[in-house]
Amino acid sequence: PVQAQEKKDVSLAVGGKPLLYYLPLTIAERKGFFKEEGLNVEINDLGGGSKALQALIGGSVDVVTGAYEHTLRMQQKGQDIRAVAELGRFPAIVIGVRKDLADKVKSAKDFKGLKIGVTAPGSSTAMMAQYAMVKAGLAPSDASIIGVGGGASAVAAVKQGQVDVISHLDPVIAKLEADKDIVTLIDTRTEQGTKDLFGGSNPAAVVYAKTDFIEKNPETTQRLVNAFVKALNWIRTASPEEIAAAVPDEYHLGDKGLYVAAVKSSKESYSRDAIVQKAGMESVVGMLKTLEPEFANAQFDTAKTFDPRFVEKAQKR
Amino acid sequence: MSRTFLLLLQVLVAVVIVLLWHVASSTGLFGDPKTIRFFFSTPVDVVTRIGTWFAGGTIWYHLGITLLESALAFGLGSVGGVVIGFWFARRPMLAAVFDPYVKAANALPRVVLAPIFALWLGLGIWSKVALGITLVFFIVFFNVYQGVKEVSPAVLANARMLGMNERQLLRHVYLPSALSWMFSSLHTSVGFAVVGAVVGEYLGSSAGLGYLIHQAEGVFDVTGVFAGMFVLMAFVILIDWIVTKVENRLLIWRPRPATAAG
Amino acid sequence: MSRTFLLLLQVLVAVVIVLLWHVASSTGLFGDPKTIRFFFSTPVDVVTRIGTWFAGGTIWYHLGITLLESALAFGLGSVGGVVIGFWFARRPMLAAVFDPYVKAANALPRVVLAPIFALWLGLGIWSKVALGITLVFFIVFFNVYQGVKEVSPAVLANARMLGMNERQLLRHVYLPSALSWMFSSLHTSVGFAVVGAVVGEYLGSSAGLGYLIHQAEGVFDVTGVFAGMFVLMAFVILIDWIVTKVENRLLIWRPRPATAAG
Amino acid sequence: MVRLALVSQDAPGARERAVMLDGVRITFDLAGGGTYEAVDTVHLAVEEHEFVAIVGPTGCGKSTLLNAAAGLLKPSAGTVRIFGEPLSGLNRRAGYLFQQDSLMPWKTALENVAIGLEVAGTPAREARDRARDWLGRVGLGAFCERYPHMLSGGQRKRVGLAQVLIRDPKILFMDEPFGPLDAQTRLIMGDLLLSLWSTDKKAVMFVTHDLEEAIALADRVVIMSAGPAARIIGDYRIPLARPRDIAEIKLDPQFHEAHREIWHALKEEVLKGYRQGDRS
Amino acid sequence: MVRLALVSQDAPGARERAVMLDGVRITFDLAGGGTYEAVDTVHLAVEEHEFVAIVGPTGCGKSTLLNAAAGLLKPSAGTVRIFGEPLSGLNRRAGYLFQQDSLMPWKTALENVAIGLEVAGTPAREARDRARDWLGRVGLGAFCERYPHMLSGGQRKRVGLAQVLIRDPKILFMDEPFGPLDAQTRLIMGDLLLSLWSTDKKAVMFVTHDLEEAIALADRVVIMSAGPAARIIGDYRIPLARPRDIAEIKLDPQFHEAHREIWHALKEEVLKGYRQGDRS
Ligand SMILES: Nc1ncnc2c1ncn2[C@@H]1O[C@H](COP(=O)(O)OP(=O)(O)OP(=O)(O)O)[C@@H](O)[C@H]1O
Ligand SMILES: Nc1ncnc2c1ncn2[C@@H]1O[C@H](COP(=O)(O)OP(=O)(O)OP(=O)(O)O)[C@@H](O)[C@H]1O
Ligand SMILES: [Mg+2]
Ligand SMILES: [Mg+2]
Repeated sequence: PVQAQEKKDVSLAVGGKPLLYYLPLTIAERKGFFKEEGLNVEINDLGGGSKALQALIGGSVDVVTGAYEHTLRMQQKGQDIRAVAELGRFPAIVIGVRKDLADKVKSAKDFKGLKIGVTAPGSSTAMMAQYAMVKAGLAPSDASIIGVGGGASAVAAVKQGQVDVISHLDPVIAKLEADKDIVTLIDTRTEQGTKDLFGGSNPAAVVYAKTDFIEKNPETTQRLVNAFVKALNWIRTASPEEIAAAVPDEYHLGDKGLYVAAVKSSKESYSRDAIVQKAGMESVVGMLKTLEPEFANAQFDTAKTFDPRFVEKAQKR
Repeated sequence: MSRTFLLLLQVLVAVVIVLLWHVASSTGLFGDPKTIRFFFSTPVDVVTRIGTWFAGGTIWYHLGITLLESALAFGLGSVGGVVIGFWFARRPMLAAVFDPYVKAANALPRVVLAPIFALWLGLGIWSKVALGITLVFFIVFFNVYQGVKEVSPAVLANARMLGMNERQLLRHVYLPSALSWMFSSLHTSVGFAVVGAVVGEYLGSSAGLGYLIHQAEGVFDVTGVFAGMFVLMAFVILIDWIVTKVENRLLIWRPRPATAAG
Repeated sequence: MSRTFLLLLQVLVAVVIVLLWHVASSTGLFGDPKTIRFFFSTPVDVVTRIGTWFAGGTIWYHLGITLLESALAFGLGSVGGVVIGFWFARRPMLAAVFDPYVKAANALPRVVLAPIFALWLGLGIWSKVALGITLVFFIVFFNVYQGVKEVSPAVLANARMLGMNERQLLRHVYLPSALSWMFSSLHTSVGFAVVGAVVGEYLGSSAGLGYLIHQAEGVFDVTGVFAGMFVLMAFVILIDWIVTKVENRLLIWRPRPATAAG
Repeated sequence: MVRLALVSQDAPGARERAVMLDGVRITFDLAGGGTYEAVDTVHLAVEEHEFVAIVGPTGCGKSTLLNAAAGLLKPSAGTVRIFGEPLSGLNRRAGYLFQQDSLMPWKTALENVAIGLEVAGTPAREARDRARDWLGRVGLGAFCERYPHMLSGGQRKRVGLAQVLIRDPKILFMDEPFGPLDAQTRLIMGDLLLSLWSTDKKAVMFVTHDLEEAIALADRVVIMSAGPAARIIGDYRIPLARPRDIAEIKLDPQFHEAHREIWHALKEEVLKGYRQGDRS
Repeated sequence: MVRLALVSQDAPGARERAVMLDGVRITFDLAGGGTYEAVDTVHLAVEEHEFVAIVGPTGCGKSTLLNAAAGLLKPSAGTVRIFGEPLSGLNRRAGYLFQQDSLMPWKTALENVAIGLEVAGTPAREARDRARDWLGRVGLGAFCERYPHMLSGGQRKRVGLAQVLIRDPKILFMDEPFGPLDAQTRLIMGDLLLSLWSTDKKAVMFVTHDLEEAIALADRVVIMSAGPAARIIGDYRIPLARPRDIAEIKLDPQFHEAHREIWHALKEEVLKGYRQGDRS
């Protein structure tokens, strides 16, 4: 029986909507999947993933598309937040080294004393770079972490040689690859790269909301998840060119070819079934425990970070 | 100097800047034009983009939002600055006690405040207005505070002897005397009001010029960034022109540089 | 009013604020304390964190970087503002031509400029200094520009008749006359210099208070954010105190509120 | 002419005193530290409806004394009494025409004159009408709409005069009100002042450098010694009859006698003050 | 005493003219639109080593005329010639003592006086020494370190006097220089001025409201009519011998004759000006 819809207007926050990381959101919006579900979604673009989360906690928005890791962190802060659908199964972060250093720096082992550019200190790009170093037997503080921002400034930092290594996302990586400025060392946009680093999948972007909201608005949540599942399915079957055609022209990085190439390399990272795998959760928990001393002895209840009911229902249709 | 000549010179400056930009982004004179285009776009592209925006009409909506936010920030911030500035200037005790706190508050990085405003005021226009106010307020406040203290002692003594009470002194002496200070700060703060609104939008919103610029920045759409900035500038010049008109009207009593009629 | 009494009152204000904060973050009086803690942390935690920072000693390095950046931004920005302000005020033609461009430049959102500065000046301290300068410069500039125009016509005419050339007028008339305007703008811009530096660090850097705050923010460590802000504020109050000292020294000639000795 | 004993007004049964400076001393703090004793222990009483002129060498402390009586300056010692009550804060019953320019530059002549009435609650229209009338009386009917910087020195002074007189205060302090006026205009303004003063009980303290003017206008002429630590060194009652025609009074032999005597006393003081200025 | 024909100085062989106002007219723009014709077609020549006093009713345009001669105000018509050359821009050979306060408030009395020498390149130490000396001459030796707001009106004026005189300009414009001074100090300052003037060839234009002072000091007394459109309506040569003792000269019968004649001419004008002020 179709339940009555509790809420028609939903406000959603995202930290950097045009990023490929959040492609399913743009597709759901542009392809009209929200509308099909009878939802009116207002998308607020915030300065970063953490700002989006703050907006959720503060009650300014209902749902967020953001990193899965947030749900774990919030659990430690006593905030009850749950993911309802997975959008990206791999982090889609790439660690590359500047071309002129490529013959010296072959893996994370060689990062000692280098300058690593990340989107921002404390962000997931920074954490992944540090995680790679820890796995390679170094300490997280053996390299200096430099925030270089998200857009053109990150490209500038590499081009001008101000950082030696960069841990970043598309489109910065796509641009640097296209200009042949970096050599990729670790590529978590692919299954292989993610497996090499984490030993399995590692959930990245998810849709999450306060548990309160989910409980009070099950039908609205269901419809949201339906829309995202539709978008994921659409992405799986579409060609990179079709995807490029579906997003606004402004997203094309000033060069459609570049965008298509970026989509192609990221395509594998989008979630297949929108379900966060148990192994993936453990992998993220492992990373947190490794990198953050305050979490080293913390107890995480991963079952409380993801609510699979909605996805399962959506898949059944 | 005639108005047309002045205008001509002003346009000339713009032409020179655009020309330099054009040369830099299309020839190798100032470095690799491809890199320059990546960071600065080209004048033609930017103009085309602005044209498309205005032709398409969606820009009006964003412009309207930003305008509203800036106007509110400017209005509330400067009224607040004027009122508190006067109040502090007339209550030296109060001013002395709160002085360090005002100074400290002025040093808070507004970017960090954004989440707090979002918490209190939501993601609608009010959090942006608040951000704008935090910039405008301090600029106006410090100037008004100083302006009130600069009142000529002779004029003040005379006004007091004429029987003015505190309120009348404010209206007839302090306010007119501090006007040029106020206007000086208003010229600065027109720009800052817009900056506040745009930064607020940039940090989190669903509409406005800052939103457009942020969108464009994330995907290397420098053309969009510059187009947004130019629209913004045009629009600040407009507001400032209005402020100047009001200023000239209110400060009509001032001696102009002494020359007799021709 | 004695200095001790004043200090007492000032401390009282701080105590009240901290108390309110403490109550808000530990009881349900102002809403859910968990949410309040999420956004504001608690006084005890913040103090503990600041203690740890200073005990650990690493904070000095970050503080030093930020101090250096702010001082450079403040120094260069205000010298620039003073020089250009004077220059424009004394060359009305020049001022008229560039007026719209200055106003427009003042309206550029500094956050958007950050990548361009990073491109030109790298990720070291200079891009942060540049960002600070773009804030300080305009505040000082507009005030100096106005301050020069406010010189008493009688004093100016007298000075000219005494044979002063343009440079001497600047030194003996315009500069001292505009001093109170300058200092007013300096009080505002001390804060803004720091804001510029911190925002610059926030947008991309490897050290400084802004870096610390940003890092804390990324991992939802509000305690760190607030600890950073408090260190920042303490430090601005200090710089401002120095500015005030210099001001009092330089403006010794002003009439104080008229009272004879007791 | 009667040379009065200093502070001779202590006699009982005297008219009520409008202004009473009782042992007033004024010391200024100097910027570089140190103090400057401007006025030393002055006793001076001005009765209701008395016109007192104060003359003295430049820089002796005349303006300072008026400032103290107006409540703008707190004496370092002594008290100021206004109609018997010790003054604290501003003297609200007095009008004060300052020595230096003090019109509000952002108001026209008319607005400057009208403001005193307006702040006291007179409706704006009536205040303006009366102000226009007053500007006419000081010879500036055609200059109502001028801002102060568009007026000559003497015109500004006259606007100031109208500004003070229109409020009709019980006590008038005037610090060289006719300084920048030509002789003829001085006479006209003097007449104006006297006629106002005589129709209404007003106490006037009038500072001037023109001894003839002082004698022609005043009931008493007070002479101050040269500073620092200026004191009152002469207090002369002027026995000329009222009403006076100040243009013609100079022909009166009594006038001449008064003038000669006071002039003599004054001259000494001025020379003394002049020499004193040279010492450090 | 010789009543001069207006602009009678056109005769050839005359001494070189320091200041020559040739058909100068001055019209002000008013804030609300409209204009005010202050001075109408004035011809006036001041020769080297000539002391010209200008008297006239308040607001007639005396200060305006000095401003034009100093190059601070561009005449609407006519030319100003300084030593034969048309003046454009500031009159660099003149010193000007303004009617209103115009000391630099951020400089002490000493610094204010010394600055004129310093900007001309005198070493600071020497400039200060000479300034201290000058302050002594105007009776303010003890007030060197005072900022202007700590001085009385008359003291400020005297600092201004020293400020102008120390530079020893070839042409002196003085606008009511002795206004806020007592009679005795006036005499002393007048003596000072005359002695400076006579040791050195100086052209002086001296505005005053005190006709006696004008006659005592000047070679010529020029009378202006009341404004608007003020003109020169009298130009009297004073035949008193030099050097003069200005304290005693008032006893000279020639002085009295001159005074009576000029006073008569002036009185009419003042009354006219007074009535005119009433018209719109
Ligand atoms: N703020 C002050 N600080 C120090 N000294 C002052 C201050 N104000 C006035 N004086 C001194 O006090 C003395 C008296 O000043 P006051 O203005 O009363 O003189 P005055 O009699 O009005 O002289 P004048 O006729 O020149 O106006 C002067 O010597 C003056 O230098
Ligand atoms: N800026 C101005 N705009 C309009 N009118 C002015 C301006 N300056 C002066 N006037 C007018 O010009 C006339 C002459 O002024 P001026 O100051 O020369 O008079 P004055 O002869 O010096 O008078 P006083 O003896 O009172 O100083 C006055 O009527 C005055 O109102
Ligand atoms: Mg005085
Ligand atoms: Mg004058």
